[in-house]
Amino acid sequence: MSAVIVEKSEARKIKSNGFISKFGALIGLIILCTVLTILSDNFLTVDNVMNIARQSSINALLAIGMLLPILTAGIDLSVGSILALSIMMMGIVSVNHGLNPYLGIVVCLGVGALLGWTNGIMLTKLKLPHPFISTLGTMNIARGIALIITGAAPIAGFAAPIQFAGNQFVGPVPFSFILVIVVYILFDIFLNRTSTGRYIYAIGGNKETARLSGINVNKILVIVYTLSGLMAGLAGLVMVGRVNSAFPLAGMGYELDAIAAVIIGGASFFGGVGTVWGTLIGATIIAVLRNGLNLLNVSADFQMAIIGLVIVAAVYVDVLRQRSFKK
Amino acid sequence: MSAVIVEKSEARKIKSNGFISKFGALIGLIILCTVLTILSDNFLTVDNVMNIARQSSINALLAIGMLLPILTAGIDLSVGSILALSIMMMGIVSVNHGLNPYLGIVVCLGVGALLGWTNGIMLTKLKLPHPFISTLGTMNIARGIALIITGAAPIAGFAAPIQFAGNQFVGPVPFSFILVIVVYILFDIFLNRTSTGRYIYAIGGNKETARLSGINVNKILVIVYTLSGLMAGLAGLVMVGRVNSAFPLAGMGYELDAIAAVIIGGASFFGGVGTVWGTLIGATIIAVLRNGLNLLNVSADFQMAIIGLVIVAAVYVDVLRQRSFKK
Amino acid sequence: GCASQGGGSSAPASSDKGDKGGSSGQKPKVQVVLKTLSSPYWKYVEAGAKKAFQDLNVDGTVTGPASESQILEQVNMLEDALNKKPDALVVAPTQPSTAIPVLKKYKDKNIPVLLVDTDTADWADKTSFIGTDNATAGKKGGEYLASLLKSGDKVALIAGALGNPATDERIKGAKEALEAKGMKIAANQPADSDKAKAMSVMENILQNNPDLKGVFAANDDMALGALRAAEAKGLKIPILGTDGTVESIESILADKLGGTVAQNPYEMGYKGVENAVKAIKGEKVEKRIDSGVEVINKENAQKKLDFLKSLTK
Amino acid sequence: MGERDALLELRGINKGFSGNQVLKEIHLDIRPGEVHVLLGENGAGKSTLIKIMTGAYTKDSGDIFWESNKVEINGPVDAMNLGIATIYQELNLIPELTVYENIFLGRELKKNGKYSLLDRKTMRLKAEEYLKQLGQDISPDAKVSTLGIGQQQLVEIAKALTINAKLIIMDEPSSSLSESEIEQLLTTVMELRKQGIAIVYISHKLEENKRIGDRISILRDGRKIETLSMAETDTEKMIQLMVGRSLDEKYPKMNFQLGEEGLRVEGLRLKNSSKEISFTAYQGQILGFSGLVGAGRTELARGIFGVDPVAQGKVYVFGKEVKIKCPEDAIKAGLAFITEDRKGEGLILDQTLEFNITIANLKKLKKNKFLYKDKMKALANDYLKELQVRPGDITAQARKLSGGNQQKVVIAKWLCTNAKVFIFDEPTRGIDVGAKVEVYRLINSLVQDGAVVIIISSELPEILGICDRILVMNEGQIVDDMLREQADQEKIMKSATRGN
Ligand SMILES: Nc1ncnc2c1ncn2[C@@H]1O[C@H](COP(=O)(O)OP(=O)(O)OP(=O)(O)O)[C@@H](O)[C@H]1O
Ligand SMILES: Nc1ncnc2c1ncn2[C@@H]1O[C@H](COP(=O)(O)OP(=O)(O)OP(=O)(O)O)[C@@H](O)[C@H]1O
Ligand SMILES: [Mg+2]
Ligand SMILES: [Mg+2]
Repeated sequence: MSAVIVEKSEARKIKSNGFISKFGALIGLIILCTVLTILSDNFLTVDNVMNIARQSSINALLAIGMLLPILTAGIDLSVGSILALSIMMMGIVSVNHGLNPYLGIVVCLGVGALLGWTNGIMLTKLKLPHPFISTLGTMNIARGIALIITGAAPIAGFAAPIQFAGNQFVGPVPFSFILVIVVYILFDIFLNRTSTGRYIYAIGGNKETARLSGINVNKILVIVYTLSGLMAGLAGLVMVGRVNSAFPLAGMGYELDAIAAVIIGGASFFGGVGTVWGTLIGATIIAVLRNGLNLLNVSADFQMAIIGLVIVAAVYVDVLRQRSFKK
Repeated sequence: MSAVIVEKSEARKIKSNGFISKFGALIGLIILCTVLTILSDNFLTVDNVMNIARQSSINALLAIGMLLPILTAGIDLSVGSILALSIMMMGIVSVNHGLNPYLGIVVCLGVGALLGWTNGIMLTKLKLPHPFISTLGTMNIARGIALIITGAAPIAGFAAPIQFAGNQFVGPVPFSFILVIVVYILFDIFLNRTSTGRYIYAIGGNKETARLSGINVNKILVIVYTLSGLMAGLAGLVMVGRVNSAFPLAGMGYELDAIAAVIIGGASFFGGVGTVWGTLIGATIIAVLRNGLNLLNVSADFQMAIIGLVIVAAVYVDVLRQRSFKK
Repeated sequence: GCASQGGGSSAPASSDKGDKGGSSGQKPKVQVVLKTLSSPYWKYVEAGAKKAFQDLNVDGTVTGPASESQILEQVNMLEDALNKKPDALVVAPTQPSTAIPVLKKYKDKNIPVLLVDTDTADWADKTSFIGTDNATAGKKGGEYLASLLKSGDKVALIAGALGNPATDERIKGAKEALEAKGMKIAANQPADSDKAKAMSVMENILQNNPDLKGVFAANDDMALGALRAAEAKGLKIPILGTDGTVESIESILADKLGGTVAQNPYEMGYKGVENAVKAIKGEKVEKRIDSGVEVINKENAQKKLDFLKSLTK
Repeated sequence: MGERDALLELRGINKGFSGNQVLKEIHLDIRPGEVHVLLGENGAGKSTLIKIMTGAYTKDSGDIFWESNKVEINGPVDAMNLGIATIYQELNLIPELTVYENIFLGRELKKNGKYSLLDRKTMRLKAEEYLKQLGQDISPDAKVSTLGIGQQQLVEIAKALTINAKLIIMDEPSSSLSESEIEQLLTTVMELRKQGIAIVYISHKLEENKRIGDRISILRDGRKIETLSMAETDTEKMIQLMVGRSLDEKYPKMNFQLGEEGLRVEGLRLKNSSKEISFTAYQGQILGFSGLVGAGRTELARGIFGVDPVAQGKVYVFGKEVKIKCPEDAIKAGLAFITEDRKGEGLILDQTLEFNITIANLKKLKKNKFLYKDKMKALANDYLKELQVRPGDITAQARKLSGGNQQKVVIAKWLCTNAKVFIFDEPTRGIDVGAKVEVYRLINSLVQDGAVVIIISSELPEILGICDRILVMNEGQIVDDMLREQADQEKIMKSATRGN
């Protein structure tokens, strides 16, 4: 038989019932916000909340893309590099060659999706044993190309339409935040109300059962990695808007933050478990934490240590909550 | 029952029979070496082979530690940071406070093991859902502390006994290489010829079955992460010997190289599959690659892209080999 | 170690004051954002800034991301700092172009912005730039290395992580200077500013070029790693670093490292804050202040070392 | 109640899962050297009860006595230390380890003393010995992942034999074995009993229970109804006590009108095999596949359904040739395949029943391109009712159902695809007698509605009871083809073992 039994941790088993468990990390987030509001006068201000909304947007977009591979029991290590190559290509097209900015946006998203698609193809057609390998490869290759094509130089001076997503405000609300919400709603619909979405959960739950139920597993996996790449491109677009420049080291190490957001949000590495809104909460926790530590003037070394502690604590709160919930 | 069936990719199923499949990546390594021998006169010289042996040693030690968590379907992201904190503590004890160098070595290994033990405890006692979280926490915490305790300053001037492991030669052979071989042999015996070793495989294969068979899963997991931390400490000792200084950013990003070595060496993220010697080959592939690119004076930007390609290629060769082997 | 983290001499934030001029009796509030605080070089900048806080009675803070690769993190820090309503900003932008949008926001709120260490080429609204550019530092290093060798000698360059503007600029400057003096660049390899990696890279370079005559590395850590590899081969050639850290100067004094290019990080920090205070008070500040760059070798090393050690006392 | 000489005695055991009371005040005593049968419908609580004895679960309340001493069993180790060995209903083997490693898992033999190296040689030899005892020559060095389900079950049994147990608990050990292996198993059980070892035996096969049981305890809805000596019970009574009513007939056979050719397989050869297979299944004629474990029936079905690669051969569905390269093609062609391994290939354990039931049929459950949730819920509810799945809650997690109820969910999943050709591989494995009848009725109504039904079963009475035509397989080939009227147990067994 080609199936193998893998146990899932206690915590996972309990998950999955009802509303509360869907918003596992929410309690952690609320505690965190309460503490920061007490510690800093500047935390709970409109300005600062909007700051957080903007700052979380890039990671939130990467994380929602990352949720899909993780739901299928995979991973995508290449999102940071895909982001970089996407924006460098956009820079070349729309700044260096001065072509239409909308074409630039298409290139940015297109390159992201294309690289993601390549990840999917490597996994399913080359049959590499785990997406860790294919996406680790892409991570290096895409970053290398991003460096090569511009000689490691940054590109600045993007046209307004390109900057829009990352730079515009609608009233006091940053457009990037609205974009994140729209994207999350779309993903929620996609994952819960379409057959492809269900297939993603099914593959993560049990690939063999999924295949025997007539699901074209390879096709779905390619879609999954393509979407993850597309989201990396979109995150890149937002980033370019924010800083009005594209640089080849952009997004370095972002995959870890994205994965952390997904896992803090309650998804499981073993696949099949995880929600869109949990992921958003995970991304928000990370952004709030960073912002709060900056406001409190915590130095970088202490920030590191504290971030580590809070990541563990946030998840632990969730574990405790579920345990009491179970009783 | 809390067991869940997870399908394993084709490649995995086939693996596992006989001698050949144990040395999956070996063919990739041979191809790589052949190509480099043709391209560079300096590649296949005693000096250079010894160079590679030395240069691979740090990653080889981290990788053999990393093999254990991966065998249990876990991961250890904290090894790079553990390495840093271990050597900074050793520096403080034996350089800043001028205490006995052997005490310094004990501290280095002890801190590594202790941090690894903490990872294990967080996973099993706090019941965090996946080691990704606990070790991501430790990764940040340990790095933060390493920076804090010395104000980001490096420590130099270690005594000879501390430098021995990383700096000494036995004839033309670097001692660190001998150390690696000894450690690998010990791990081979440990994993294959002791019950604890077999339990590690069993837990990775099916945690619930392991539990029902009377295996103390939590105890074994704590051992696994403690050993991984201990190896990080040992790798740190070798590093200090090599560069005669301890610096708080040491080992940054090394976890990815270690994981890559384990996976290139044929282990599975789903646990239960992977060998000691495969891991050594994986670590060697990475070292040979880096060395070869230096010898060929490949420019920095191309290095990244090529490393990515070779990682994919090395694993793909393995997939192809197994496919033909199956026929 | 250096003076520790946190507020340094500054008292806990002196709370809301409406005016931005700093002309009320309140202490002026100066925010310093560096590329990172996790390396000795930036610790010196921090030390300089903190000394200035003390001397000039400033309510100041120094922050920076955990590493120089966290570019967007620095932008976030600048945004967050804006919410704390400082009277002036002193910043060392890691990737200058990315910082401009947020620096413009400071300008919009009439907060003077002073750049240290790294200049923004295409943003004219800065109050001042204090430092030397990295290309110049690299050039000086290259020229000094060339002066120790003769035309046609083989030299190697060890770069930081590709795409890091600071180390890239240094290598570029050094390369130009070395080539101008007729040196042959035998290798140009990256070692990610990591000592252990630099050692491996140097071992491999020596494998190909046993007749190497000199090395320039984009920072001191990499120079020390390369030195270690050369020593293991019994090779005694001039190896130059950049930054002027205590470890490297001690190595110079021990007759090991050939030299290092020091950019006066302490001065940058001090002058950055000093001029920020001037700007807050409405005094005239020069657009460009050269904090100087010097090559440290055996002759001037002791003096420099004494100075650096005095900082950390 | 319990006698003084009881080996294991349970008093007032209660157990619930998040509010759902599964065991209610259970009293039970097991005597040394007896075979004690536990019987009950799917979900009655048998597996839960034995898991409390083995330490896999902890009880909510009640007392456990071992040789008249009160004991606490807090984990599998406690049970093992007492001398309790267990064969769980769901296989508990590590696929990546070898047979002998699995057999000795958790109590490896060592060279000298607790901290020394493993004595692999002795373990290998002993493993071989135990397997021989079960009439098997499985190599002790084979990886478990390369064994079929039946062989894995035997390894599991061998594993229990290695413990020097006073009590061996067997939860449906025979459900994935065929007649001859079951014979071996029963012989082994008798042998153990002779040695004074007590056995708790769970099976839905009543004749088997009757043959080996000394006493029988019947559970219904988490309560123990009665404990009787086997001598005073017959199968009728067992059913009566278990279901609360008597069953009119165990095999509700209907006579159908022979219809069109439905599925025709011509010269099908699997990769890695040299044998070609051809057969035809018709409407109105239930086609049964019999044979020993490993005869190749499952492999054939997998080949037809596109699960495993096929080297050559043609498949026709209602006269039209179809190219099937993957299960997706098969489903499009109107096939359904109810697999034998429900956990590995049938269910997604962490998902809800609704999810599992609808997953193979989502394309037809859409309204304006989006999933039609109301219809999905209604559909799932209908099937749960029809198949009497307990709990009948579509939001329950599949993992939490009893084995037999899980099997019903898998069947529901395929019923809902509206396929024209159904291949059932061991469809009633682990299903209680009452529910079996429901499954047979369902199959009957499928046939009546014009579907083609193929049943692979290792249970001869089942094959004989509901199939109209029987094909017997042996070593990857069809060796016999008989109509129901001509078939009997002996004839089938003879063909199945020919050449063995
Ligand atoms: N882990 C669990 N969580 C929640 N409910 C459970 C769990 N395990 C079992 N149950 C419930 O307990 C009841 C009894 O299940 P059990 O497995 O003991 O039945 P069984 O008598 O062995 O049935 P079968 O003959 O189908 O194996 C079922 O209703 C089942 O849904
Ligand atoms: N995954 C596998 N890997 C290797 N061999 C297998 C595998 N599955 C089955 N086999 C072998 O293939 C042969 C045919 O097995 P198959 O499962 O088709 O038989 P079956 O008649 O359906 O019996 P069963 O009752 O065991 O399902 C057997 O010898 C079996 O051991
Ligand atoms: Mg049961
Ligand atoms: Mg079968």
